[in-house]
Amino acid sequence: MSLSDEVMTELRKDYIYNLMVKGEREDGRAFDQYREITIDTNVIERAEGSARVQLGDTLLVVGVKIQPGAPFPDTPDQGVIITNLELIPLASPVFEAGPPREDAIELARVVDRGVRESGAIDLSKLCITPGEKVWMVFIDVHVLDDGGNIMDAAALGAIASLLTAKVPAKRFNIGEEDMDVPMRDVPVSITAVDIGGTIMLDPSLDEESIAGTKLTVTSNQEGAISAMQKSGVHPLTTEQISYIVDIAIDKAKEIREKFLVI
Amino acid sequence: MSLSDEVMTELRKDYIYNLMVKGEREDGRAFDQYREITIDTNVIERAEGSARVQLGDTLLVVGVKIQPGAPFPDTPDQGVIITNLELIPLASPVFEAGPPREDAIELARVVDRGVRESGAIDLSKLCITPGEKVWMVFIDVHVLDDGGNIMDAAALGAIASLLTAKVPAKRFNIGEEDMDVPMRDVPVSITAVDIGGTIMLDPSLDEESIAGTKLTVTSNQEGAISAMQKSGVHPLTTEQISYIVDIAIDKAKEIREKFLVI
Amino acid sequence: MSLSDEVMTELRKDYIYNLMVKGEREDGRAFDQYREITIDTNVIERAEGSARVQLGDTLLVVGVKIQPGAPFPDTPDQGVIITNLELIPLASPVFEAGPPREDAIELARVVDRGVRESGAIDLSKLCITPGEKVWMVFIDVHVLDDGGNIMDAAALGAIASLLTAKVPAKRFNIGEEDMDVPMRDVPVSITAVDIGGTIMLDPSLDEESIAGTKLTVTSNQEGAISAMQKSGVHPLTTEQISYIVDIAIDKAKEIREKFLVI
Amino acid sequence: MNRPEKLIEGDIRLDGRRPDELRPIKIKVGALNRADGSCYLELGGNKVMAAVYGPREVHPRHMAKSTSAVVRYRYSMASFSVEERKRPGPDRRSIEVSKVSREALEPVIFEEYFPRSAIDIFVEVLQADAGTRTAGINAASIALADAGIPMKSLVSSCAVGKVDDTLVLDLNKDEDNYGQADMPVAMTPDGNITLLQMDGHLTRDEFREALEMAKGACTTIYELQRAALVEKYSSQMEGGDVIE
Amino acid sequence: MNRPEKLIEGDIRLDGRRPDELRPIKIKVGALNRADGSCYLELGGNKVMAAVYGPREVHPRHMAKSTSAVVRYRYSMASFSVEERKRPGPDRRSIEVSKVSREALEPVIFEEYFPRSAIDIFVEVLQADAGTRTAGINAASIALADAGIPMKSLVSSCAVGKVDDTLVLDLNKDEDNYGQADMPVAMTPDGNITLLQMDGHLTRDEFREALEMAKGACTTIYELQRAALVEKYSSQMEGGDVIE
Amino acid sequence: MNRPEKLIEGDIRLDGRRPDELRPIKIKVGALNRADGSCYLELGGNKVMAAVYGPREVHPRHMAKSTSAVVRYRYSMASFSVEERKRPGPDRRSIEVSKVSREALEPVIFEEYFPRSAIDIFVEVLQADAGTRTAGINAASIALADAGIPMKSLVSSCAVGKVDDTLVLDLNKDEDNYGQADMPVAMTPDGNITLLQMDGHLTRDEFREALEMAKGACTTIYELQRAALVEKYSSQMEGGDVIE
Repeated sequence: MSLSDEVMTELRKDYIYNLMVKGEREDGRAFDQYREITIDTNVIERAEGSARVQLGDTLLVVGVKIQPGAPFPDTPDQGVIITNLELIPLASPVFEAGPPREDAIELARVVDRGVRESGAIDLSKLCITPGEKVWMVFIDVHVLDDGGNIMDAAALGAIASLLTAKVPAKRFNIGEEDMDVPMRDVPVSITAVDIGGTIMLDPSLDEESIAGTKLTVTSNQEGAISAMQKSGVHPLTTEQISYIVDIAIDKAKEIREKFLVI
Repeated sequence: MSLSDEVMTELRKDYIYNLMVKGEREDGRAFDQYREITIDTNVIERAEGSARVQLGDTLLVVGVKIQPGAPFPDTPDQGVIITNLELIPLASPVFEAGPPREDAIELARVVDRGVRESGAIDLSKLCITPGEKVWMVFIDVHVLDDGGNIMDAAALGAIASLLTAKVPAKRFNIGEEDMDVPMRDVPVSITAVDIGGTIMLDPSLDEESIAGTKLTVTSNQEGAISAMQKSGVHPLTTEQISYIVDIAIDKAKEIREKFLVI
Repeated sequence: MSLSDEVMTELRKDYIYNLMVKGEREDGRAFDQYREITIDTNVIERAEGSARVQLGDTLLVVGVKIQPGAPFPDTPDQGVIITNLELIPLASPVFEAGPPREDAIELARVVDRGVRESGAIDLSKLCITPGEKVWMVFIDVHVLDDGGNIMDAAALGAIASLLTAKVPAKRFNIGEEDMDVPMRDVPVSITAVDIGGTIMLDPSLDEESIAGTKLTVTSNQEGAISAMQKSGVHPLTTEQISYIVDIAIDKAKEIREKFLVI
Repeated sequence: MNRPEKLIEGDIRLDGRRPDELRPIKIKVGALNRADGSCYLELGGNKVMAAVYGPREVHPRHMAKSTSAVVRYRYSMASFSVEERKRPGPDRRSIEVSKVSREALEPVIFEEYFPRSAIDIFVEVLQADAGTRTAGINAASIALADAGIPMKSLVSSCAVGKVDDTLVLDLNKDEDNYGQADMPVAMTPDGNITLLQMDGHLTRDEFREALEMAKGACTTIYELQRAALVEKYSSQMEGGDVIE
Repeated sequence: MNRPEKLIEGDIRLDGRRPDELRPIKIKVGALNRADGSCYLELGGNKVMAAVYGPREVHPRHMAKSTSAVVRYRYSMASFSVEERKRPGPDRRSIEVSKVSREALEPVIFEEYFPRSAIDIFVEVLQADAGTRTAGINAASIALADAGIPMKSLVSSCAVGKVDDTLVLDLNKDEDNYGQADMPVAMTPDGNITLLQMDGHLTRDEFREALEMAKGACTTIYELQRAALVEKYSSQMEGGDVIE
Repeated sequence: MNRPEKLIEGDIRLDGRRPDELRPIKIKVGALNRADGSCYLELGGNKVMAAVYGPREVHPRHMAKSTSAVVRYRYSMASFSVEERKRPGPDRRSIEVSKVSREALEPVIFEEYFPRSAIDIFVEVLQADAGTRTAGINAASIALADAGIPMKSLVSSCAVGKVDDTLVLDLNKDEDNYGQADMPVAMTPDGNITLLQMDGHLTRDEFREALEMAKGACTTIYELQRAALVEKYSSQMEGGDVIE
């Protein structure tokens, strides 16, 4: 980063901070308001399920591939979920080529836990031959444009892809007909940041860069928490966490009903 | 490279360029003339086939190993060809240790396509049990001395090794007797460079280093083209390409008849 | 290393050298005397065998894991030994994270050869189904504190772990009862260094750092040599080697009887 | 799918095209916010995204050149872009495609304007249907222009192939799998060839004819590339969605 | 082992603990010679060794920060620490655990005192029994103090979980495998949360109660950490053996 | 091949040699053009090529030493050099062989003459038949001389082994596979041991005898090495082909 870049960044941070003090955000949103969301499904023909998610300036594509494979030894009668997310250098000047780093790995694992721990997929229905062959569900998140809050966009894309994905039983001669992925819940992840003591949902790129900490709360249809992840070096108080949990569950419901009706 | 090395290189380039303008090459060859070629086969006892190729100052050894393995899913009744080429640091001060880089990968893939696309090996005859077991032909190119035009030397070594290689059926208890590799064509690669608008075949190391572009044309016994690869950043005109294709096919015939009579 | 560190190191080396000239060592030991040894076995419940070894300031834990796997093609009726040793950065300021480097690989391989070449384990008794399934014995050496002579501590830990390890036949449904690892010898490694022409056993960290060469001699119960390894750039004379071999065999006997009685 | 009996019947290919017909092309210039230049391009069933960053600092430093920019090209296929899931990360094929694609574009970039700088080109294949490298070069060429990188001209790219003994433009997946030859070409508007690869079986005469067909197709593609850029920069339209 | 019918029976857990009871904790400060600070800690069946090096020079250099120290944390499991042998080297789980553990400790370290320096924290899990990351953070916090790194306070860490619809402290392996939720927490003595993760199923109310339980447990652990440090530095006792 | 009933019969080994007999050795000095020094060497069925580059600049820079050259040795086996194809790239065995081989040669190199420089030694095994490391050291020693690297002396290397309770020189593949001990040794002409490894079973007395045998063999090899160098530099003959 050149010196002028650094100066720009500092000015930008001050600007956002000063807005916050006045109760405002750079794009005019309320603190608990999400940017515009667009979800298009079945955008990749080669994938068994796919979704293109635009969340403000953030753009990503999620592709779900499903194929037979061996179960894990400790769950011989359950399908397998494998989630990958790469922060490829096409999507941001700060992303680098090479194997995923800790940020990408954390994002992938939180998306994965959101799907897995909510029991969104009935994995027992993805067993083909117990102990030998099960369906493996690969969720690949391809970030194309980092405009902030990749986390929530990725989680939205994952669940939207799964809701429309087909298990390709025919192609693998494992059944007469392709079936839907056996879904039984629709978890939604909501991410908040703390900027100078103020909690904001769905951080933009600039907000994310000045926030010391993010908290992601994934909740399910009945309003229970399936997964949480604090990320970043600033501590949070019990009160802040409680507050975020409350609005996250409400906001998840709102988004679920608006975008993820099956 | 030290400063004096750089100066030497520049002087050398000027020298070659000035010779070219006078219609000459540093080693006195005609523009379409190859350096001396020596091919010795069966030089490595442990390999199923092998060849030592000396092309001017370039020296390499190709070893062919053949062993049973699984076919590719989309060609269940065909043998498998796998070609490797490493530019090991023993062979040149500019080669580095580590996994193959793009130059080595490109060379390996062009050698591979020359063999594969010419249909030189009848892969259907290398099937042992359809869908389960086929013969895997590993072609490993070991460059020992880089004197320029590794490409053509490697292709020569690959085909010479294959022509004398035996499928080790007995050792693997797969047949009563070892058989020849089922060859049905003898592709030959010819590489040309463009130096200041003049086309030269079989570039020496110095010629290669000042040429902006190489074009490799692999042709088969009947004089048809099996593979082509332009390599390098300088464009070529349609006329140049047409000219190279013509002389490459003729030159391939000449070399095939002289060195690769079965 | 800062300048003052370097100066300290130099002073330290001089100190040790001057002591040696007077026939002394920094910790008051005789040249052929080992530091205090403590071996505790079965310290890791999850491992099939384990040992914690303290050799002077050096601390390491060896864990033995045993599980079924495929035999090597050339020894279809023999169990498999796989030895790993990592010099993790927790154990010393000079160790780095990442895949094992040559020092760690050499240590692991010398530990491995000590066990293997002495025939300490009767590998034929670790065959389950010839050509298909055998017991694989993983010996993992985890160095926690590098106080010098990791080599001998690791070898001690490996053999102590093996002597108390159980083959987990029940857990893998391969037999009615867990059995001991079929041991038939107790090799012990003794390492000597040459400092200014004087041979010292069991080098401390400082001694190791100024010694040009180490020689490790592993000998078995009957006093025969099973493995040797010279490590380091200084040559040794025939006489030095002969002398080390003699005292190593005697010292091994002493340590074996004191610490490794079955 | 098994090999169809005929790939071309009465001058009409399986997907309804004539031998010298390209697949439909859709171009969106400036599809991304973060990149300095970008282009989303569909070529039949291929969906590719190209992004350009630069000129910018070179990391790692030792890769910098003192008299010109270093141009880097990373071609990559999404794991879900093909029928059988692809393992993430570069393989030997993508390394070769990246190399020849970079060499296809370098001749038109004024690299000497930006010593000690990097110009990074990234091409992601989101959906593959034969022809991804040519689609990628076409998109990357536009993304370079969109990033304001000084260029002598655009580069246009297209493959010619042979199926059922007939030369055809712009092979689709089945034609690629079951055809007799595939020859990707890239060129400048004035006819300089910057990429040429071939595998399969072509006689000398077929080769010459194929090269002429490629030239014609590249001219067509060039016009589409130019039009897309003109549209973007004249009207500053608010474009449709990417990856529809 | 198959799932036990009941994980908790009449307010008593399978290992005899009450729901709000921690497993036994054993701490040895300064367990290693080479490290600048170290701590060996047992939490039930978990055996972890933490070592701290620093402040020291940063390698590779380009990772250094000009206005503060760079803190690094490497959590690693010995291959023999678990039932099924683990392949050596970092996996995705250990990379994530390293990241959140580092972030759990950074808030209390005066990083700005040591610009251009590195503070390296290494945690090796020698035996695992659920709760290795919390055991590691507790040990690392002590090792930092033992190394003399200036800190605002210690950090204490504990997990709360749900088994058989009951909230319980500090899950053991069976409770982790067959339970309904696991929530590791780390905090400072004044109640600031520096690590929070959760997976499973918790209602809002359960979550609030769980957080309170974690707070209480962290206070208990803090006292044990403090006592161990005081003991070491007041008496300079010659401690018992590590990994007994 | 199964184990032969006897590896030695009436003082004659399976390949016709007496116990103290080396396999035939063929040496070609200066076998390569690009390298600063090189040597192709055959030892029975072993075919190895050694090349030396240097003194030259060190890459990466941080490996340079301020008061002496850094010597590097890369021993590598061609994938076709053995019966079962070897995967390309270094494995643990080749890393260890590289280390001990480097240490076998460093004592004779005047490293202090070339601070901040690298001397790179590369040994490629083209065909393996037991004894590749000793063949490699013998070839590398000559290649160093051919490169004009100042050396105190050459280094010569040979293995001694035990088969059928008899000590034998220079084991071949079968003797290595089915023998009782293998002990590679390298030494200077004045009898300083620069490499010593052993595995198998040797009594103290056998070991002493084996070391004496190795000394004798190394003297023989030294004479061959010297003769090859003298021949090259006295007559500048045009040598025969490599890898015949």
